[in-house]
Amino acid sequence: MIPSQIYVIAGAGLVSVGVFAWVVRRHLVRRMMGVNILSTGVFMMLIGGARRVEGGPDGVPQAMVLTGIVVAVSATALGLALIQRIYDQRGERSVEERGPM
Amino acid sequence: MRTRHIFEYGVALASLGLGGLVAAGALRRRSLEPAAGDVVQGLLEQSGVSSVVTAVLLNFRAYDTMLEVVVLVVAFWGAWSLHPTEARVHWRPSDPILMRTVGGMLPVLWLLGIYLLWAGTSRPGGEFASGAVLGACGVLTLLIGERVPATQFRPARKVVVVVGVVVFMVAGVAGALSAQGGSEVWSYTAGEARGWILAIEVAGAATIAFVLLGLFSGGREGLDVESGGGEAP
Amino acid sequence: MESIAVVGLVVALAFPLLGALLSALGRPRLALMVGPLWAAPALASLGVVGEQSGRVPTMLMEARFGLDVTSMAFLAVCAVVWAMASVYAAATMRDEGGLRRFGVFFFGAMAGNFVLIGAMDMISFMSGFALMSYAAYGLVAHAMSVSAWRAGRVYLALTVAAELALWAGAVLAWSMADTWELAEIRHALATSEGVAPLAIALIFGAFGVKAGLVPLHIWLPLAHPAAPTAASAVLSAAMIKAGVLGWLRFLPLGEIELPTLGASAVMLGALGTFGAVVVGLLQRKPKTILAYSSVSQMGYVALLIGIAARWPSTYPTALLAIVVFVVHHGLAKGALFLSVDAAPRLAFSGSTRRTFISSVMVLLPAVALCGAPLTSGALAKYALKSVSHLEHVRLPTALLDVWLVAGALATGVLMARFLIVVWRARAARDTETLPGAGLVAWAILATGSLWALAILPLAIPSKWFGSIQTLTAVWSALWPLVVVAAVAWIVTGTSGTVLHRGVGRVAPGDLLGPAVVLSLVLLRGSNRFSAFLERHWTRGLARLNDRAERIALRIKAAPGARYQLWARWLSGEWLALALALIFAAAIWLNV
Amino acid sequence: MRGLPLISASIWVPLLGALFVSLWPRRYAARCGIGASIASAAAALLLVVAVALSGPRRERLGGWGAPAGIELWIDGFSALMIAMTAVVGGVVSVYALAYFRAKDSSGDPQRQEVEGRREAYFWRIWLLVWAAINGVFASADLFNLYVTLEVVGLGAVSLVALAGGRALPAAMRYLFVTLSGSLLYLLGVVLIYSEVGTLALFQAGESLIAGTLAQAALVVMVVGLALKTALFPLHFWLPPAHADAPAAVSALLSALVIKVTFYILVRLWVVVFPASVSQPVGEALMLLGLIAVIWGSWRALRQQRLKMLVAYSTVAQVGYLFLVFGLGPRADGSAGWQAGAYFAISHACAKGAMFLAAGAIARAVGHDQIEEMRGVGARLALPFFAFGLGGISLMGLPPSGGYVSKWLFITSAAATGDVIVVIAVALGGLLAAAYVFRVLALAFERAPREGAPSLRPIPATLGWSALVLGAVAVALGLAAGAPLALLEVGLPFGQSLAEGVTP
Repeated sequence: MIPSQIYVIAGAGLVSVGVFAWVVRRHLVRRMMGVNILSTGVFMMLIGGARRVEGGPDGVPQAMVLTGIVVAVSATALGLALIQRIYDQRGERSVEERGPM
Repeated sequence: MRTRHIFEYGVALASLGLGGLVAAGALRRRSLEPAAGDVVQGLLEQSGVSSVVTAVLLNFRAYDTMLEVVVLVVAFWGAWSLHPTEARVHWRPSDPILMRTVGGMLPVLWLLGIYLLWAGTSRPGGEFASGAVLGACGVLTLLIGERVPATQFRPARKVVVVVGVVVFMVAGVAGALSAQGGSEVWSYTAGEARGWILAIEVAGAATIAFVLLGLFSGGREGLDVESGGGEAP
Repeated sequence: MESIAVVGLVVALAFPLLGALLSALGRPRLALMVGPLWAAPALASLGVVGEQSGRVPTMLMEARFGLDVTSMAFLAVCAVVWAMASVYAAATMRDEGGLRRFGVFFFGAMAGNFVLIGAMDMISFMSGFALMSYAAYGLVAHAMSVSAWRAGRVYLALTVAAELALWAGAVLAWSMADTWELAEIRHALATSEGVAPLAIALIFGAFGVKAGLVPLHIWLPLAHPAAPTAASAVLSAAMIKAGVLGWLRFLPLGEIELPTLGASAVMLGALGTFGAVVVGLLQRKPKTILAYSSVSQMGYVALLIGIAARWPSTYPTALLAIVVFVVHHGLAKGALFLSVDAAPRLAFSGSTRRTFISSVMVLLPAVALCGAPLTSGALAKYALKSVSHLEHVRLPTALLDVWLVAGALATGVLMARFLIVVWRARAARDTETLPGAGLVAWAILATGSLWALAILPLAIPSKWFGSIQTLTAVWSALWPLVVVAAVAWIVTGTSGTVLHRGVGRVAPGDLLGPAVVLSLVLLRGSNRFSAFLERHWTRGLARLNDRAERIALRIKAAPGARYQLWARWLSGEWLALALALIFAAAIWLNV
Repeated sequence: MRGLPLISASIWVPLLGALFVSLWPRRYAARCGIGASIASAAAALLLVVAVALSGPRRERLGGWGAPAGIELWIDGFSALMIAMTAVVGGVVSVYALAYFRAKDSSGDPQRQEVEGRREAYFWRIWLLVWAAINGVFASADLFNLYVTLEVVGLGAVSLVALAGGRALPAAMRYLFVTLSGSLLYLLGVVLIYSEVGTLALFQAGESLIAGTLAQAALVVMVVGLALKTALFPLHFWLPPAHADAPAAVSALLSALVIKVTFYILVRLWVVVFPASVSQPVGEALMLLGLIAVIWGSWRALRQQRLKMLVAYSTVAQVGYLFLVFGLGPRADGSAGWQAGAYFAISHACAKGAMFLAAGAIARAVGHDQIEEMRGVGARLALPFFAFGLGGISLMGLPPSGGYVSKWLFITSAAATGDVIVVIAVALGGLLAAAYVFRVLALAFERAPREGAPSLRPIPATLGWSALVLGAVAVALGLAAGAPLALLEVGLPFGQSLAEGVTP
């Protein structure tokens, strides 16, 4: 098993974990973390699946991962700001999603 | 409780199924025709920088990178539009160890950030790494209860948020004007490219650092701890 | 060159929309006052465009517009009626009644009516039809009184039902013809097997609603009295005719024999012709009486359609007769509706001369409707007769003759009843005088049954025209009138006749009440039946249901977890996961 | 004209507008914003006219060209979508001018502060979203689509959250959906890149072959994008997000943001995925679309709140969009695809008009409970008329855009023999008639009761801009020729598509 395949399999595993958390968890911060894990898995698959170019790594997927990380950071920040706002508004300790909306 | 467990096991199985599907797809034998990466490698001479990643980020796929700064700006505006009525976290620089450690680290971090910016053209580094480090500097500064320089001037804040995108666009227009055939944006020669890329990197790092700092403060009024009021950037 | 003319035609037909715009911008009275201006391009196109058609490629997926003899006659009469009604509305309507709203809906319906007349493809026709029908809702419900709302609701319900039926029929017809051209549609309906009868039935019923075909006419007697006078004039004189044109345009008349359609159209037409007269006699309001008269007159058209459907070779003659009928009825009925409001206004001013003028102007269209000699009515009657006497029509001639005579008598009696009601209303009403413009508009329509004789020869065989001028023809047209006058004299003179006792016993919209009652009875019956079932047969089931409900309650009452879980099941991201696996399985199973 | 970077301009003008708005003090936000909106609409329409006159356009950003650089590509389909964005966006901007300005005049300083902030942020975020929407329609690069999609998604979430209150949980859920949806899309991009080694849309389509990898990529991309488009079982997030957002935002979300992911899905279907892989999924999507039509309409009929009704109606209308994946590949020619594209634009105008009208009505009445609107129709004739105009298009009555597109759907379904599609489309129209008339009948039922609460005065702009969109929805039926001709430019759904792009 060559190293890139390890990355791919680990990335797929992270995708599974992220999707699981996204579906099952109710706590908003946990769900946010689930989405983050999902994105990490995707980036790992990107790196692992990147082609080996003569004389060095393939630059395109690396640049894509950088871009993807910034997007994920922005989305996480927006999500956390929203969560904090919901927390302020409800004035209670729980930040769980409730019921069918 | 049993239903809950069944549900969770089911979802876990299904998630694994999805992961398995994706992994099975990705592990198939790949055709090894020339990829975009090879093409980029071949064109590296014309891009004006020697680092492949920086060349891709700031020249070949500069449009993506500009949009990525736009994503940051959107998230920043989105977070700041939420206008919490009061900051719930009280910031007390109570911890002497924190103050001492951070106080010692900050100048080094500043230097590191600026070095990363400079190194970006030839080595790993560049505006994102630099911006992240500089943003972290700002966050640490806030944590020990100090002000981040220049952030209490509203016009300055407004300009810093948009400058990363604006310089990108200026570079694009300049490229379009100087292009030989056609007028595609960002199409400058290798000689001009280097200067523009440097300008984009400096402006981009400033925007990224400031936006990250702003996102950390999460739309609480003012970036500095003491002053409560003030308008959004 | 041709296409320029056709585009010009479309613009001319849609021209009234400018009137709607002007009304919307706050000058409704001005817009209504210059009503003839909005109708003028349509009238001018009769001469300029003439008998041709062509495509307008950018509009509505290759629309085809054009004129032929039939639509030219329809367009002429509709344009005149709309223009005059518009002037009349401007002269008589008050400001506080939402004139702006009225103007918008009025001109919208006018544009729709014109467009559908010029349309040569299905989609344009249906578009114009829909615009007219829905804008007319605004006219019906204009007064915003309880009765107007009710009339509007009934109108809207039937219109939507008709629209859906038309849509379904059109889709079926399209699937057979594979084109939107109406000529092709007719041909396809004639030649193809299978669902063609269903399409024909749907289309016939859909346009029957607009044309006041008998069980579908129930909106007419409610809508006409509710609408303002000018609006009810155009409703009856112009918009009803759109249903007739729809029949002519969509149904494969004259191409194949349609026995079922023929028989039902003849029967419904007969029912309408006489039944509407009987119900109309028992009404109090003049406009309701006129509405029933329209239903009755449309019965004749349905009769003609039925004959043409049963015996295709009669179609050319029947078509001419329908054209004559439409022109004649449009002008006369428009004038009569205006006179409901205009005659008392004119007579109120007191002078004998004016009373005389108003009497003449009420009387003229009324007797024309009864088929008085030397009016368009006589021509219409002759046209009817010449169709029914064609040798292909294999019905006993005597029966048809008796029917025609009886029909004329019935119409006469109804008109007499109308004249009496209007005459009685003359003094009872506190009303202002009639402005000059209103008088002119009324007069133009009221004399329509005379001047129509001057323009109709363009469209019909000269034989018909000559034969109504003979002495015998004059006499045969005159004697029913005399009889009617005598009957009217007797009926009004003696009190306590059957008629007097019956008046007011039948509510306008005759079948509507029974239909509602019937449905209520059915509903109650089904309720009782279900109660019965429940008592005797579903006890066990009910017990089961109770148990399930208790369980559900317990789950809901359980604090936290279980209810949360249910909620999660009902709205879940897990569905995305499930969907992904299902898709993967679908691909896998397929390959 | 040929050489000008018009595509970039259509993206840069709103982007620059957003940055420009943010630089001024808050009280100038609306003025700058409306100016930027007009400029953006003008830039977009210039591009559309250029495409209509001189054929499809391409820009190689940076002069590199695929696969090293990013290419922008505009053909008839994307031009039509950009025109839709310009029209709806322009009208909604005018509406927003009055909507955010007139909200509160009570003089409470804190409240005014909140309102002012909301207005300022609306303009800058909306202009960014506009730029990103144009960016999606113009993009011919898989990864670039992801980034623009994220700008649209995060911007839309922020716009929903502007309403505050109960919109916040809705926005939160929307954020999770939009994030995971685009991450699933990105996962597909990753798989495709590892196989074909390029991110250019059309090149990827040429070299991707059917196999496990294509299957996996198709599945994750379809699920991610269907999630973001709110296809039937995945629609749970849409009604609260669309109904609780400010009215101008609801209109933008329902009219434009939904279409963005639909557009990407159609492009992927036509260009990238081999037919043997996508066919069974396409039919499954069509089936889900049919269920969505019935289910969404039914739910809409049962709603108590006006905006919720309109939002569920969007769920139903999304179902129509997904019919193309079953009909499009099978129908001969491109009638099925054209039906979908035409439905998208007419739905954008109709639904925009309905949300704007609903917002105006809710502003005047003070809430949006349908039962309480008994008899207010006469006094709010303008917005209710606009609502009805939009409803005409939803019902598919002639002459409206909805009519034309449903007609195209039915004809292509009849050509392939899908009777069930014909029935469902007709039934959906009937149900749409039921829920539209339910509102209208109640509003116009009778004169308002005695003691009914008085209506607040609303700016006339609210009603008129809703009316303009409704009129456009109807006009799309009257003048169907020009948009359908535009759809043919560059043969977006034709066989020769790939050749047309890579010379």
